[in-house]
Amino acid sequence: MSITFEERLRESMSLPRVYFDHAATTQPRPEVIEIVAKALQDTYGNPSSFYEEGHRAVRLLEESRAEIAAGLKVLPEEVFFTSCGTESDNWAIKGTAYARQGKGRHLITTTIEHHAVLHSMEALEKQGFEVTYLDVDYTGLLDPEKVRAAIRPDTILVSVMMANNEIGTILPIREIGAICREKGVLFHSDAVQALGAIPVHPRDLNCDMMSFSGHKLYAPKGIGLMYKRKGLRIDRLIDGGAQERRQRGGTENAAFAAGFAKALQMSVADMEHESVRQAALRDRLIRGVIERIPHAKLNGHPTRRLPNNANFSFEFIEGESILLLLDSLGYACSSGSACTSASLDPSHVLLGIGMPAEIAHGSLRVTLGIDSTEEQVDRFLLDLPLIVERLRDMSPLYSDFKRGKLHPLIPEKGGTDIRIEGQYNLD
Amino acid sequence: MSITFEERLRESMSLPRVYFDHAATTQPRPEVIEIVAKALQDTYGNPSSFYEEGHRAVRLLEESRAEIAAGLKVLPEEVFFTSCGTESDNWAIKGTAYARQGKGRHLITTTIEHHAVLHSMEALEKQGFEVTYLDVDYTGLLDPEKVRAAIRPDTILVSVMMANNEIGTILPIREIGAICREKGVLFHSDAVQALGAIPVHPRDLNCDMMSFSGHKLYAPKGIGLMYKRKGLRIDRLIDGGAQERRQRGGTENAAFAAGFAKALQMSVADMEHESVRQAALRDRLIRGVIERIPHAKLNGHPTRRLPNNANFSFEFIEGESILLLLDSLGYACSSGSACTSASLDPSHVLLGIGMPAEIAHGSLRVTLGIDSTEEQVDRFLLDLPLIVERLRDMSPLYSDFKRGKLHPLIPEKGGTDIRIEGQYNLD
Amino acid sequence: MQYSEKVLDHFMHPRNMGEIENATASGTVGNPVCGDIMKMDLKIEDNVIVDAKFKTFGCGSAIASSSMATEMIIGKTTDEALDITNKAVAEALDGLPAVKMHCSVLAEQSIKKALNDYYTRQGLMTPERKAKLAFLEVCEHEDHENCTCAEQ
Amino acid sequence: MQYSEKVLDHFMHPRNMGEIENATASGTVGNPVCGDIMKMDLKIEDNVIVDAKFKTFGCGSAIASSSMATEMIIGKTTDEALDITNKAVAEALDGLPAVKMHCSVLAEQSIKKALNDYYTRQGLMTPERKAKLAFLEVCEHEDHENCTCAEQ
Ligand SMILES: Cc1ncc(COP(=O)(O)O)c(C=O)c1O
Ligand SMILES: Cc1ncc(COP(=O)(O)O)c(C=O)c1O
Repeated sequence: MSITFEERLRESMSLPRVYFDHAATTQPRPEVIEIVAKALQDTYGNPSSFYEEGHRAVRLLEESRAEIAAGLKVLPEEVFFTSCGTESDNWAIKGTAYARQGKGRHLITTTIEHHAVLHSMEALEKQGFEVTYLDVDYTGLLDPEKVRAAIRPDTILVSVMMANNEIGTILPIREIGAICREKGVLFHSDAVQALGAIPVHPRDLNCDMMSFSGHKLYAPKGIGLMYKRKGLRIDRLIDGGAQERRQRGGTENAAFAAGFAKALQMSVADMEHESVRQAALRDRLIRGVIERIPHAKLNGHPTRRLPNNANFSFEFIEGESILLLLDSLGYACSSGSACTSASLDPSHVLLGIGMPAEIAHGSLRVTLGIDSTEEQVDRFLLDLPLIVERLRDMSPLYSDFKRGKLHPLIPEKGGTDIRIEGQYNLD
Repeated sequence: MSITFEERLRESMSLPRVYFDHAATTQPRPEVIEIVAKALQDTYGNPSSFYEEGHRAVRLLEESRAEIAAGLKVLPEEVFFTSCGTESDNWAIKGTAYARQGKGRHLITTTIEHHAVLHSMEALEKQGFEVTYLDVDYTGLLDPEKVRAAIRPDTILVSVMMANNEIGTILPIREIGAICREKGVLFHSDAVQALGAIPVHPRDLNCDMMSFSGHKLYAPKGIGLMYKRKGLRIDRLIDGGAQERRQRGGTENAAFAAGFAKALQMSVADMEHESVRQAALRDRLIRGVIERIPHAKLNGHPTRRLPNNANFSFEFIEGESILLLLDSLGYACSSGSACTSASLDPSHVLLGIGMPAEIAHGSLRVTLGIDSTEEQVDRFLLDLPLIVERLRDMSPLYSDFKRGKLHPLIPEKGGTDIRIEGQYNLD
Repeated sequence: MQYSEKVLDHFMHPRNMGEIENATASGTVGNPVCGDIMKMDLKIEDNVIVDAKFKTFGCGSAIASSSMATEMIIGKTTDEALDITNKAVAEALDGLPAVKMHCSVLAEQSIKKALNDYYTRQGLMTPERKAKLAFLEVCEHEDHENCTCAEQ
Repeated sequence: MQYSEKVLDHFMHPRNMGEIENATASGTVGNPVCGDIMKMDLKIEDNVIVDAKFKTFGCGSAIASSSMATEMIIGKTTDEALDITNKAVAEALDGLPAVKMHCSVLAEQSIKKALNDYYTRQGLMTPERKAKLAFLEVCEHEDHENCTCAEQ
C-alpha cells in the first residue's frame, strides 16, 4: 500500500467524523430530541399534581410506559423508570438482596458483567453476602448448567447479562432463566446492550427483572428502565414519594420517559432491517480487518454476537494509542467499556474470557449504529492498517518478534475464532 | 360580593391558566430548554470516552459543575450530579449510615422533612438503625438546642431541611450545623426548596452535605445535585463505573447538567430582585386571603419563610375539593407536597407543626414563581373566597358551626400567626 | 389520579345539596379527623323516599358520591334504597380511583344510617333490615381506627 | 481525561523513534502484562549523550514521554541525564493526567537503566551514581506487583 498515515492525517481534516462507538452511547434521534424539548416546554407539570398540568404530565408518563410495555410485551405496571441502566442494576441486585436476606445471602453472576453489576455485588460482599462469579468460555458464553451447579439452598439471585457490552457475545439467558425458575431462584438480566438491537421480551426470556438504559438506543443519557415481574417485591433503592407505584421516589422525568418510548418504538420498528444491515457491515468490517492486518483476532463469539459489535485484539500494540490515532483520523472508537477508560487495568471482560493481559491491552471495540455506512467501514479499513503498522513500528515487542526473540500469541493470519494459549516468554 | 362562582366559571374559560404550584415543580426556562436540546443534539458523546466527542461532553459536564460550584461557593469536586433531590437525600443519609455504622447507628432528623428523608430514615430503622425525630414548633421552627440535646455518642448524622416544601418555613440550619460541627457529628440539609430562592452556601451554613433538585428552579425534572464536603467519604448509593469521581455510577446526563447550571446561574442573578418581588406578591396574597375569608389562617412562620410560599388553612372544608374548584377556575395549586397527593392522610408537616387533623385536611399551598404577576394574585383573591364559600355551603361542619353546635378552631378574623389549640368536640 | 367526567360533573354541579327541614330521617357518617363527613336527610312518604338532600365535608369524590347517591334513592322504596351498594354508587359515577372507593362506602353508609333512624323511629325494624344495617354497630362507635378511611 | 497539546504533538510526531545500531548503552523497562514497555538506546561519546532513540509499547502518554525524554537528554552529559526526573519529563509535556504519571516514571527509568548499563560496562560506576540508580535493584526483578503501574 503506497498511501501513508501522514497523508491520511492531512486528508482526514476535510472528512466528516465517523462515530463507531454506539455501545458507549448514541446520539438521540431527532424525533426523540423534538419530543423531549416539546415535553420540557409544554408538559412541565408534576405528574403527582392534582390539576390539569399534572394530569397532562401523568398522561405523557403513562402513555410512555404503556408504549414501552408494548415493546417489551409486558404489563405497564411491570415497567419502572429509573435514572440509568446502572441504577436499574443496583436496584435489582441490592433490592433483591435486602428483601430476601432472610432466605439466604448467596448470589451468582459472571465475571464479564458490567461494573454496575459487579460493583453492586462487591458492595453486597462487604455487607456479608456471598457472591459466586462464574467463568465464561473464551467466546464469552456461559454454560447454563454451570448456573444450575452453582445454585445453593441459600441462593437468592442469579444475574447474567443478555449481551456483553465489550465483546458483544449474546448469552443464553432464556436457558439460564429456565433453570432459575426451576430452582425457585430469582433471575435478573442486564439487557442494556441488547435492547433496541435484538428482540428483548422479558417473559419469553424467563427473567424476573431486567435492566435497560435509554442512551444505548438513541434516547438521552439519564433515563433507564427496570422490568420487574408483577407481584415481585424487592426493597427500594431510592426511598421517597409515591412515584412509580411507590417503588422509586423522585419527581418523574416525563420528558425523557417520552423520549425513551419514542426511541424504543423506532428501534423496534427498524430492528429487522437494521440488524441485518448492521450485521452485514460488521461482517465486512471483521473480514477486512482480519484480512488486512496480520496478528489480529476477533474477540467474543464468532457468530452469536450483537449485530453491531466487533472487538479485535492486535498483537504487539496497546489499545489507547490505537484510539488516539483513530481519533486523529476522525474515528470515535473505544478499547472497552467507556466507563473504565480512566483505568489502566486491562478490561475485566477480556481477562474474563481468558485472554492474557499482554494481549488484552491491545484491544479495539468498533460498534456500529443506525448512522453507520459502508463508506465509513471502507474508509476505516483503509486507515486502521496504517495505524496498526505505525504503532508496531514503534513497539519494542514487535522488534523482538521481528528478530525472532518473541513467539507471537496470535497467528499471523489471525481469525474470528482463536483461543489464545500461553503467554509471552520474555528473556 | 355580587359575582358568583358560576359566573367566574364561565369567565375562566377565556382566561389563561395560572400556575401557582412552583414548589411542586417549575417550567424549565426557555434558555434552559434551548441548552438541553442543543446538548442532546451536539454533545452526545459519552463523557468517559477517549476521543473528541467524549472530550466535548466532559467539557460541558465539567463547565456545568464549575458554574454550579461557583454559584454555591464551593469547589467543583464537591459537587456531584444525581438524578433528583430524592436520590441525593437517599445517598447522603444511607451512604453516611452505612459508612459510619462502625461509629454508631443513631441519626437525628425532624418530623417535617420531605418523604425522601423520612422514608430513607425508615428504611434504615428497618435495618436496625435508630432515628430521633425532633418536633418543631407551631411555625415549623426547630430550636437548635434541641439538636444539641438529642446528640448522643453514637449519633452519626443530623439531617434538617433548609426550607420546608409545604409551609415554607426557613429553618436555622447554620446554627444547627455549628452545633453538629462542635459535637463532631455530620450534618446534612435538604435544600431542595431553598436553592434558587434564597442564598445557599453550604460552607457558610456549616453543612457537610446538601441535597438539591433542578426542577424546583426552572431546570428539568430528572437532575439533582449533592454537595459533599471535600474529603468526606460516604458509601455509594449507585455503584458502577468511574463517573462522578467514582462516587456515583451511570453515564452522565451532561445535557441536564448544563441545564441545571444555566438555571442556577439565572436564578442567582435574579435572586435579589425576584425574592423581593415574589415576597411582595406573596404578602399581598396572604393579606388578601386573611382579610376576605373568615376562619382562615396562614400556616408556617409569619415572616421567616420562603419568598414564594403561602400556605393556608380554611376551617370546615377539605383541601382536595378546594384544589378541584381552583383547577376548574384555572389555577394550579396544591394542598401539600405533590408526591403524596395520592395519599388520604393529612400532611405530616401540618400534623408535625401541631395542627389537629380536622384542620390539617383543609389546607392550601400557593407557591409563586418568576412568571407570577400581581394580576394573577388579584384574580385569585377574587375567586378563592367564592370557592371557600361554595364548599362551606356544602359542609355539614359549617352548618353545625352556624347553628352554634361547633366551636371554631380558627377565629373568624383569622391571622398569620395563630396557634390552634384543642380540637372539635362533636356530639 | 384523575376523576371521571361523571365524578367531576357531580362535584361541580352537585344534585340535591342542602338540608331538609323536618326530615323524616337523617344520617351522618364519617369524621373530621379522617377528612370526610356526609350527612343525608330523607323525606319519606309511604315507605318511599320522596326527597333526599346531602351535605358533605370531604374531597371531590365524597361530594360526587353523595350527590349521586341522592339521585339513586329518590323515588325508591326504603327497602330498595337499603340494597344500594357502594359499588353501585361508584359504577354510576363511571368508577372511582382505588384510593377513593371509601367515599362510595360513606355514601352507602349515610343512606343506611338515615334508614336505620327511620326504621327504628317508625318501629319498622325487622331482623332482615337489621341484618343489612349490621355494620352500624361498629360505625356508631367509630373512631379513627375503625372508620372507613382506614379500610383500604 | 484529556492530554495536553504537547503530549499529543509528541505522540503524533514522536522524536527520535527507532533503534540505534551498535548503541553504546540500552535500557528496557516495563512489562507487557502492565501494558507499557520502553526501550531506550543511547549513543554516548566522551560521557555526552550524542544520540538517543526509543521504542515504546504503551499508551499515548508513554509514547510522548519517551519521545520527550530523548529530546531532553540528547546533548547532555550522562550525569546530567541521570538527574532528569519523571516530574521534569511530565512538566516538559505541560503535565500528564494523574493516572498517567507512571509513564513519565518509565521514561526516567529507561534512561537510568541505559545509563546503568553504560556505567557498569565502562567501569564508571561510583557510589554516587549507584545511589541514583538504586531503584533498579527492585526493577530488575520486577513483576506485576512491583512494576510502576502498580505504583499510583
Ligand atoms: C424539600 C424537598 N426535598 C426533596 C424533594 C425531592 O426532589 P425530587 O423530586 O427532585 O426527587 C422535594 C421535591 O419534590 C422537596 O421539596
Ligand atoms: C451492559 C451495560 N450495563 C449497564 C450499563 C450502564 O448504563 P448507564 O450508563 O445508563 O448507567 C451499560 C452502559 O454504560 C452497559 O453497557
